[in-house]
Amino acid sequence: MAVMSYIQAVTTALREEMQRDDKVFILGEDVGKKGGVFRATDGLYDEFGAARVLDTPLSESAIAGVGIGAAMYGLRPVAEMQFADFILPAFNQIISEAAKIRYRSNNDWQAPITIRAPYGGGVHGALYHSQSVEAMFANQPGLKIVMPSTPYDVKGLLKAAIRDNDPVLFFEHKRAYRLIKGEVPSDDYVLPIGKADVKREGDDITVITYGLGVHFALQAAEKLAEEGIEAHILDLRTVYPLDQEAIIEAATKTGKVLLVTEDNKEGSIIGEVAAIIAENCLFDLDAPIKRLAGPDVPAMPYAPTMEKYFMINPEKVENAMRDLAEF
Amino acid sequence: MAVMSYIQAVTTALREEMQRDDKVFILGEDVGKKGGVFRATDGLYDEFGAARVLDTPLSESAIAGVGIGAAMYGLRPVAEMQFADFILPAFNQIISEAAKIRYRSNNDWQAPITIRAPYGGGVHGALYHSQSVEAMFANQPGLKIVMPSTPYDVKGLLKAAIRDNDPVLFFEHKRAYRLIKGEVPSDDYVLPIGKADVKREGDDITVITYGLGVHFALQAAEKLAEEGIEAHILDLRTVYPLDQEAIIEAATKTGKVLLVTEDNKEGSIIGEVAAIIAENCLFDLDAPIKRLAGPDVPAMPYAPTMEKYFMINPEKVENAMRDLAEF
Amino acid sequence: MSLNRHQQAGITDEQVLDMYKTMLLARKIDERMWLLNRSGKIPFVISCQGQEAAQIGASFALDREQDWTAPYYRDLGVVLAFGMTAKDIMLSAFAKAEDPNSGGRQMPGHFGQKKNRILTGSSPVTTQLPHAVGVALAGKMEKEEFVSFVTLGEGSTNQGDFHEGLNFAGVHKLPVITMVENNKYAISVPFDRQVASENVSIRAKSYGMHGVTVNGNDPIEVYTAVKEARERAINGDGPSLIEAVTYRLTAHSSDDDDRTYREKEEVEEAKRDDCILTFSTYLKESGVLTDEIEEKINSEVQGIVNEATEYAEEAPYAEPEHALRFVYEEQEG
Amino acid sequence: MSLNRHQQAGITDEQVLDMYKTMLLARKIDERMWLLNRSGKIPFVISCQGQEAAQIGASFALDREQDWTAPYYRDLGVVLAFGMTAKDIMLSAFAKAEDPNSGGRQMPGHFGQKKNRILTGSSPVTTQLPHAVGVALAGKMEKEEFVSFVTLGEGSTNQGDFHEGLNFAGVHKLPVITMVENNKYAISVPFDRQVASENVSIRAKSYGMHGVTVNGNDPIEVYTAVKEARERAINGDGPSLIEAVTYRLTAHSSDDDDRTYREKEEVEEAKRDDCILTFSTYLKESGVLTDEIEEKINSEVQGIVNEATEYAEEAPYAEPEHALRFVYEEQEG
Ligand SMILES: Cc1ncc(C[n+]2csc(CCOP(=O)(O)OP(=O)(O)O)c2C)c(N)n1
Ligand SMILES: Cc1ncc(C[n+]2csc(CCOP(=O)(O)OP(=O)(O)O)c2C)c(N)n1
Ligand SMILES: [Mg+2]
Ligand SMILES: [Mg+2]
Repeated sequence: MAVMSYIQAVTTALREEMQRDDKVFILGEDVGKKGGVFRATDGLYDEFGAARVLDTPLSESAIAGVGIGAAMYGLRPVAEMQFADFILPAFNQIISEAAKIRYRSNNDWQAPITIRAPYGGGVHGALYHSQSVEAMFANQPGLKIVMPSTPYDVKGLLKAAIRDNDPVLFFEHKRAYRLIKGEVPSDDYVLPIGKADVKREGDDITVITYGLGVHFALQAAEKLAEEGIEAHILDLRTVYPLDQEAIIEAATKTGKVLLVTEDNKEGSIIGEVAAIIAENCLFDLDAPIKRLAGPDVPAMPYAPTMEKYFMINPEKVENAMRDLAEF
Repeated sequence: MAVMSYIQAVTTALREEMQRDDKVFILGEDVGKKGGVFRATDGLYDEFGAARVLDTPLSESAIAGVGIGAAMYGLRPVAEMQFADFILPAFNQIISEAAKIRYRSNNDWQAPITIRAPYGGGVHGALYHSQSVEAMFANQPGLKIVMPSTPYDVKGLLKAAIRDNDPVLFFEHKRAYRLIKGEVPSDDYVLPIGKADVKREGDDITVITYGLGVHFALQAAEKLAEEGIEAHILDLRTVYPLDQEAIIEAATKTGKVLLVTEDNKEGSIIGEVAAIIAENCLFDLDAPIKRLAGPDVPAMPYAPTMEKYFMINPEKVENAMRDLAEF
Repeated sequence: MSLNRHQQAGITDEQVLDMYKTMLLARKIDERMWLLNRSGKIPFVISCQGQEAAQIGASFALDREQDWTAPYYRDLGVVLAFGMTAKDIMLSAFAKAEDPNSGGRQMPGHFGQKKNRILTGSSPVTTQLPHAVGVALAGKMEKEEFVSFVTLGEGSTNQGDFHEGLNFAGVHKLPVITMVENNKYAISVPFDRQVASENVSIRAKSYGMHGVTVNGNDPIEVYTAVKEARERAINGDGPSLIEAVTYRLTAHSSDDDDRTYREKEEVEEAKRDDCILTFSTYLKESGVLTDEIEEKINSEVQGIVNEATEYAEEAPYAEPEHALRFVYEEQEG
Repeated sequence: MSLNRHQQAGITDEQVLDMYKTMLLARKIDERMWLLNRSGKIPFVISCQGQEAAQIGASFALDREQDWTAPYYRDLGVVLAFGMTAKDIMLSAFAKAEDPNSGGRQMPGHFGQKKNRILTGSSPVTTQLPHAVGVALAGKMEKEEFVSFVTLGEGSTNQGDFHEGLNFAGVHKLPVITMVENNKYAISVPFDRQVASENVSIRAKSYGMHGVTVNGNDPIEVYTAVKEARERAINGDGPSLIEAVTYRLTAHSSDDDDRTYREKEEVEEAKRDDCILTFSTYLKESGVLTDEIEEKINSEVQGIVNEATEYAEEAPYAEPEHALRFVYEEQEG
């Protein structure tokens, strides 16, 4: 089994899907000759040509809208938004169109488009190259939102997204791109969209998170284990629609729940996670449902002092976990 | 004190603010000669002229963006989106621009724009003329989202929104427009944005809701009172940022909480309300935090059978309240 | 003997009668829907009236067995030409379960039917334009020989999606034909407060594409323009933008009262140019339409509309719980 | 004696030297930022290099005491001309608390300064265009005599906001000047895969406005075009779209490697037309710039850049908790 980086897993999944199915094609800004600003599509232009790795004009609503049209026709577009922050001009196409096409046509049509975008902070990206945008989309039935944490999950989930017959938003943590490495089987596997994944077993406290937060929690858990505190860590993987069963099971297991996101707090994904727990297994809880998130400010500032203040990190997660364990 | 309809309160607030401050102006589609498709700006074109009641081209991103520019200059634009559903093409301008202008300029600039839009269902509006869109915006610090339930609140809050130095989304329930009537003082009052309002005192159960849901809950409460169940009803009024203090107080008061929205459930505003309660006063609860919401389907269908199935109503609210009281 | 106008355009007598009949069917269905609305039987109508010539003229210039279309809410004429039936339309007007457009989920005018390659549409205007471009892109990638035909109103040309979609089509020289049905109003806002350019077709220059303005009251003129655009597209000469100048003979929709913003005289004048009248006059003058044929067509259309209305009115609504279906693909159980 | 080119354009010798000096200052600040980036002192640079002539030529044609501007990230030249200082820029490059653009919250190139009427900018491209239109609308409503000046790259003209904003300006004949700095690339994507029209200025026709393409390497040609556009705007003749053809002499940003998508030769050739060189040659030929003056300007600029750099490097960052401030208006306590 090869060890590869998070971004290599992205490229691998794309390549394998394009080899497997000639209906799969990529479109986006600078995805062709340049291979993407993060080089996620590196080498694909050479391998598959300009038509299947299509450099589009600088217009996100067209990228989404043209992709949706091609998907309705029967192709399998994988659209790249250069940064998750720049998906917003395509918001109407994604919410009013992609998410509603099956429903509004009473199952006559479908729009199997995958939209990839790098999100997340801690990369000196400032306000508009650091945002977590999932919460804005996570109230829209018809959409699925996948946010993988490991190279293994990236490959299996991106393949699943491309093969899915419904629109999938696939958000990749840009700091994870080169930071996170892991073993990735070379065979053609898919992982189920909609299912959370237990990344660590433990009996004392439950941490529910996703993306880079999973790694922070895992690191913190190792430290806490030395103090005798065993954390159970659930990686949501799909943040919409949520895997309610897995959430309830994980919360019930320890009775003490910490929810972690790097998004700002109010209205983030983890609010819904808390609500699911509070609605379904309130009496199994031994502590308030705690949340660790960014502060409620518009986005992450550029200056290192303020960026660090905003961004979650292993230390902040560790402290929150310890506080909860000691509750 | 005059009795007026919800929409008359909108028009009254607009007229009074335009009379008070000549920097206030209206822009939107069909707001001029026609007076708006719901007639919210009825008579204002005749009174204030075409320049201050500006019919714009059919382009929501320009309506928002031009409004933001005028607001940065120092005017007080009140933009109308014809239906809340059609605010989405302006999403990028609202989230990337309006919400972040003060923060990103370190307080050098501000964008005091008010964006009004009719939302909500139960009017045979089908998928795209019935939606609740607040959850998509309710994760964006810098924005305020006001959703009034009564004519009295409409007038006081719309005036407050127009005078506010930050961008405010002002969502008006289109079914309330003519259905809901109430007393409205003729004097020039404003109500505080960011504060929830107790609409009914009671000791047995707490209902937290907003918009039309408030009326459904009030109606249901009268029925339940006959059975000896007294409901405490909190009207959120501002759904972002939430009035945490009022929420905690209301939840603590009875220990049994029902949250009601007509939006679909997962990822809606009331998830965050549940999370606030679960984080702050979990041990004061005597029952799981219950939620009554629309089903998780893309939007409200047109056919009366399915529309009715989707839409909350007094009966559904009553049943949910009774179930909770009996818990 | 010199050829008459439709023959010059390459349209046979039979086809031209078929065009007329389809226009009339669209008109009569539309009129019936207003009656049903005014008598409280259906909650909403949005009309094609005044735009039938443009819609039918264009559709008949396409290959209705191969080409794809992304119509807008007024395009009753287009969808009828593409194979939708009066019954389908009435089922949609009554929001009945059997409605092929949406199973009664969407308002009338929100067309969609996969078997006839009619893309499913929504309410926010102009979103369909990039979709049509996407279909054209797919066709080009798959080396299929068809064009993608998309329509919208002139007000809707001011949406960002118009610009982004057409620029994409222009850069990649895609086989897509965009027809703007310029009916001079976007609800209450007249052309000169809406569109900054002198006309709509000049906007083609922004996208390096062929552009032309035609009389949308004349189905033959529209036919000719679309035919040419289709040939260009098939020959790899790229997309076209066609502006068909028409007039909206009704209020914007059953919820609108147009007397608040336009003069009665203006509407009256436009009604004198009503394409149904002018086309039937032309057909009579050119000898294709006799009183006898006209009567036959009228009664046939009448019968179709009656039957469709009765059927749809009787048809059942979807079950309430059907609202839960088809959010995502459902696995066969 | 016949007038030389700048005199013909109504520019005095003093002004023309001021233009040159401002161009040079922009260039030297920019070059310094690259050095600081490559030595690890600042995380990011995005350049004006190659576009100074367009930026300064345009700015000098405006009333820099009255007019408003909504610059894009490359417009170092514009903001310097509008009153921002080298120190301000360096404070922003180092993300220091005193940075007037954002207090170190935004990346460099995200300009904004209320006292100089420079609207605050963001990263998503083209959003500033409707803002500038809004300022022009406000000016017209308030009967103030100024224009609003907005810039963007040619790739950014494909965003919906370009279309929606300019159509709005065209319909309402607003005093706004849009200058597109066409540097032939949008990151890696060249003009012909990006913009479907033959050039950018032809898009003016879509908005019923005046449009012109000028040589963006020539500050005098740009000056003349913007001067004329300003007069039109002030006279109530509406908005203009000016395309200044330039070349991006650097990579897209410090994160980009342009060798993967464009030929070295192409860049070398463009460097021979570098506007700083060609303009200084012109100034020498016309006798305005002597060796002596040049030396003086060079050392002055050098001094300014050094001082600004030192100051900014030493200046403190905002406190971590400052991240919490100014989300909403704060009430004086
Ligand atoms: C994005 C969006 N904004 C607003 C509306 C409301 N609306 C429906 S039709 C219409 C006018 C459309 O005018 P035009 O494009 O000229 O088409 P017409 O109705 O005249 O055929 C408006 C404003 C909408 N459907 N979508
Ligand atoms: C909405 C949006 N999408 C994508 C980006 C990423 N991006 C930054 S600059 C750029 C290219 C801009 O090209 P152009 O408009 O020609 O300006 P130039 O950089 O060449 O001056 C892109 C794609 C962005 N900033 N905003
Ligand atoms: Mg129209
Ligand atoms: Mg460029």
